[in-house]
Amino acid sequence: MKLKRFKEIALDGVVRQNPTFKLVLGTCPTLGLTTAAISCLGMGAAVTFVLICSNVIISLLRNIIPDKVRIPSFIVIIATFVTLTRMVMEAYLPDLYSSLGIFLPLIVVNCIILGRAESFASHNPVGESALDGLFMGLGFTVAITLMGIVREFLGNASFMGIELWDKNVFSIGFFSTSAGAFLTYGLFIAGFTAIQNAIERKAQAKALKA
Amino acid sequence: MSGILSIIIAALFSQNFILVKFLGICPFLGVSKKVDSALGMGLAVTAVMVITCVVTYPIYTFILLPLGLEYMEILVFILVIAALVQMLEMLLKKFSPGLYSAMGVYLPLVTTNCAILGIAESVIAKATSAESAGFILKDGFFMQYSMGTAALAGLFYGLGFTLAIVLLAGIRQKVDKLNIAKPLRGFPITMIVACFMAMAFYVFTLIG
Amino acid sequence: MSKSSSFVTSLKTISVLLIICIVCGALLALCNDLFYIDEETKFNRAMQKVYPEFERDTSVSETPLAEFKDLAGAGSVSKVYRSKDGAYILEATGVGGYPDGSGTVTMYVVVGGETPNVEIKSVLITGNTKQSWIANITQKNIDKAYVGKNIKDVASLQMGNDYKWGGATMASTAIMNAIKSAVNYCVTALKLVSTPESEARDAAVALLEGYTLTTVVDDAYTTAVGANFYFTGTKDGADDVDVYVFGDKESGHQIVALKAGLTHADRMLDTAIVAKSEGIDNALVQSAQGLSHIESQIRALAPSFTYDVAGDLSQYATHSDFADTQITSAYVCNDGTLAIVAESTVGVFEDYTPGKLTMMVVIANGKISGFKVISYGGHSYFDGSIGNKNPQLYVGSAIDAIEYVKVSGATGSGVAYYNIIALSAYYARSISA
Amino acid sequence: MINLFLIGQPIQWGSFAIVVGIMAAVALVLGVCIMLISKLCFIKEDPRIKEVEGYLAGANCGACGYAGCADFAKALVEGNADLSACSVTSAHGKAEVSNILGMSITGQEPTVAVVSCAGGNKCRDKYAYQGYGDCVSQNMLAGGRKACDVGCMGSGTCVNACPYHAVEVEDGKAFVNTDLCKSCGLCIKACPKSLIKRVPVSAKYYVACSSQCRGKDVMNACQVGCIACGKCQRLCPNGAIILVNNVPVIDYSKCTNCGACAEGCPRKCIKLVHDEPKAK
Repeated sequence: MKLKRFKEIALDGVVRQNPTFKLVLGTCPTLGLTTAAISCLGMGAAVTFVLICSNVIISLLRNIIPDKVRIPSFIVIIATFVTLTRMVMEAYLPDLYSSLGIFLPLIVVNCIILGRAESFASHNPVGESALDGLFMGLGFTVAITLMGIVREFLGNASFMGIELWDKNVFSIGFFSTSAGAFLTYGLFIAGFTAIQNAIERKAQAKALKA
Repeated sequence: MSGILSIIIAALFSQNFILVKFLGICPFLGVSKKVDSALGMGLAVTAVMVITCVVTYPIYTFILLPLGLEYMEILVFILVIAALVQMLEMLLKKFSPGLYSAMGVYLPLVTTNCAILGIAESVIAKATSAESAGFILKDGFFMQYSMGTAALAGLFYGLGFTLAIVLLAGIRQKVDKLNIAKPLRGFPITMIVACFMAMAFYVFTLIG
Repeated sequence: MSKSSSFVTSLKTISVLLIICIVCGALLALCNDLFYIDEETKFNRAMQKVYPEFERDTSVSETPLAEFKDLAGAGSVSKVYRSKDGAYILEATGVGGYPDGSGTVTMYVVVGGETPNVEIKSVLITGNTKQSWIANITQKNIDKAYVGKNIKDVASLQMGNDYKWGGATMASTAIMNAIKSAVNYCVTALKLVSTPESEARDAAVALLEGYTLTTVVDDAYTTAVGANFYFTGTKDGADDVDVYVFGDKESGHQIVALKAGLTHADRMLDTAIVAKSEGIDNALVQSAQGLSHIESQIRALAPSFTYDVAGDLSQYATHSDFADTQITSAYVCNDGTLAIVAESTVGVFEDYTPGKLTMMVVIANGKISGFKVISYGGHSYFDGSIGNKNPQLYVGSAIDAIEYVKVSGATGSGVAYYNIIALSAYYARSISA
Repeated sequence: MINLFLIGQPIQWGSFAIVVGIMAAVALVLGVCIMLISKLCFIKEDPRIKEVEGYLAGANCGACGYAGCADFAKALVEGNADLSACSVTSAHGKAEVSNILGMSITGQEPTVAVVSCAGGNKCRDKYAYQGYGDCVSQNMLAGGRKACDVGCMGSGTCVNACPYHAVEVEDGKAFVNTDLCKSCGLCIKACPKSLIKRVPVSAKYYVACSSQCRGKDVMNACQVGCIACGKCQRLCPNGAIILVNNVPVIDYSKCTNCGACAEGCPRKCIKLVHDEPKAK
């Protein structure tokens, strides 16, 4: 598999087609979980694991699954891996399991996984699908962890659970409410698109000059 | 009577699925460009939510629970829901093109919607005291579900969803016309609008 | 599409779906057994979040005993888990100061340690209703205030500012109430540690089988009779009982149980005694029985008092110009001084709930020589004047000319005081005439 | 079997069998139902919609404003949606879709949008507009503030509409940066005065005015408006430019980009298509 294709998938996954900021997919956990950065990391890891496995299996079966039952079979595969993660997490990481709570079963209906499964995995070979799953998952994890850190820092003055100073002394409670989540997410997307436009414009200016 | 009333008020306002419970945000942001598409989406979600409640509750309590197969809940639910939605779409396309043009098109989009599994999880919270259902379990009033109220709750949660998405679509149609700073266009401004809506709905959580 | 080929494709479709589902189902079933954790460890794990060394000991029943479950007005205990190392985790809910009793906080309180210093090991809030400001209270605040405290002195904790946190007073009261009800359960039901009160209660319960006792915290009674603790007991089928406990565990409890609700005279008779611990010295019984707390007040004011009921009360007990005021009992001492107990519910404003003011007036050789406020109900205005300022003004004035003295800020209670004093003066004039 | 996962219990073959049984039953029932219903309500449908949908991203994200990929595919095939609205589909996917529907798009030469008005600040205002920001609302107020009834108001509706930020407002009038323009047509739909037109990329000149008035009225409203003198029509060697009710229209199949009309035009309103925006 050529290095260029690898770079392309990697860049696509994390930066150019970042699922959370560019495609705005998988927003439910992004808004719901980012009050605590650790659960974001846990969620990111779970989503990445499920994404890689389901992409691999789906790209393996892509020619066998007839179109009529495409969505049900994809969903069954994804649900199996999610239940698997849930069992492993409940057995070995109980506190992460309880901090994710409702959002763990919701990975099944997470738009990223089904989106990537249908748009990428069902048209590309196994190797690329696995990579795409990995980098898309990475992009998702980086994005929500960044948001998690910011919201946790502003919301209840702690970083990854370690309390920096007494919450009542200084903390903007607004950021740990649901309204705060929307605002942070909006500003993050705005920042991301602004940076991306700037890069594009610089690249175009360079191209025009050359 | 007050039980049902409290469910209705909770479903529409104080436990609104999008603005308070954070479920079903993907279509909420994606499909709310125009009011009519938002309405179509809302109705589709309501229909599927009613199906989910009516289907998941008996499956869970009469099949999964007695056999001790709780861990199968996600797999069975999502499989059944996806299949039912696909059938519903085909039936609608055949027998009522009018209704189909209004909401049928959104049905495949609805199956990948967090709100569906969200309500399924909260309905089975009635059947078990499992911690796994997570934070939805904490509101006491979900506890007194019976078959009827489950469907009713599904209906009103769907209407709550529709309320939120149509509200946003109305505002968004206006807001997209304004010339706002370039990076803020599109999703960011929608987010900020949703932020204000969430603030408004936060008030209901205090009263509700 | 010809009939047969469409049948084949649909068969193929269904079979694919079937295989995928079966494989997934099988995989999940295997994994479920592989990663299976039984109910017990799951429960222990959940509890270890509250108390790290928790090992469930199911030999003890986990539903709390009914009669010790709730601490009146403060809260109640809903679950009691015992750990193998002797510590207890109690799930308690505290009432949060809302008048209608809503607004509660539920929490786990962990109590453990050897008998002399049994202390609160940790506290974790698990839920609340209508406490929207509870977020202001962080776990650090609660730990600093409650953890490590010996449960003996938790029961007597008063709501001070290191237990109340900014902007969440309701929640703070709810938390204190929850912890108090948990500790109360430990003391009374689990008998983890014995406070003087619990020792007295146990001795009394031993003497009066079948009675359920509730502690009465009313120092007016206990100090008057000179008892250490005063309980009221009830038992279905038998009438209520006043139980006085003298002395403490080291010197041995002397207990007297008298029928409750008797008139003054019948209390003197032996029939009033329901039970008393043997070898109790008769003076204690006498004092519990004979000396009602009013008499002790009179003795404090008129030392030369020998007990004798004054003249007939029926005529002069009330008077038209002193509304809602009447004399309940009157005593005369051998040197002629009069002790009159009267009560009044006068002085009604719009929002003032008319509490009953009971006061004793002492009249010696034609002048008001002293007074003692026995009890006042209802409104806090009495506090202002209870500092004896208001009635103090009448002391020394002659009984045939008592004028009303208006005290700003306490007009309502002022009228009540005036009525009682003037009525007593009228009574004294009329019986001496 | 030594238990390498430190927890768990021996495999319960009983519940294993039940699980497999249930899954088989559910799959069977659902599969059969889906097939039956799909047989029952088979509707003749343009096969290309399925094909196009195959190549779309399938994320059903709704960013294109349609309800989902199926809906977007149907609109694409019926021709009233444009591929650029979907930012999620990969380039490879878009290439596939365009060659399925190819003949309708790539058949002609790729085009670029231009704003056929040069007025802007050079065109007199009838009134000072205070109010809602964009041209659409301004246009409702007596046809906008410009003296010329088809003049560009420069309030940026097209700027907002363009997902590729190719349109800017300069010197009071909209200007298309042809390098960024993907000819997606969103600005054309957005402009209330429908001033924006598509010209082939190879074209060099375009008429920067659409006023249908005669000389004196145009001069009274705008300093750079076309007074329909017809000079360009006479100058053009191959008759590519003709006056249609006072507006010169270039027929790009005949036009050889010789530039005669541009030099001859007294009002200089035939401008370069690939002109550099002056602001840069």
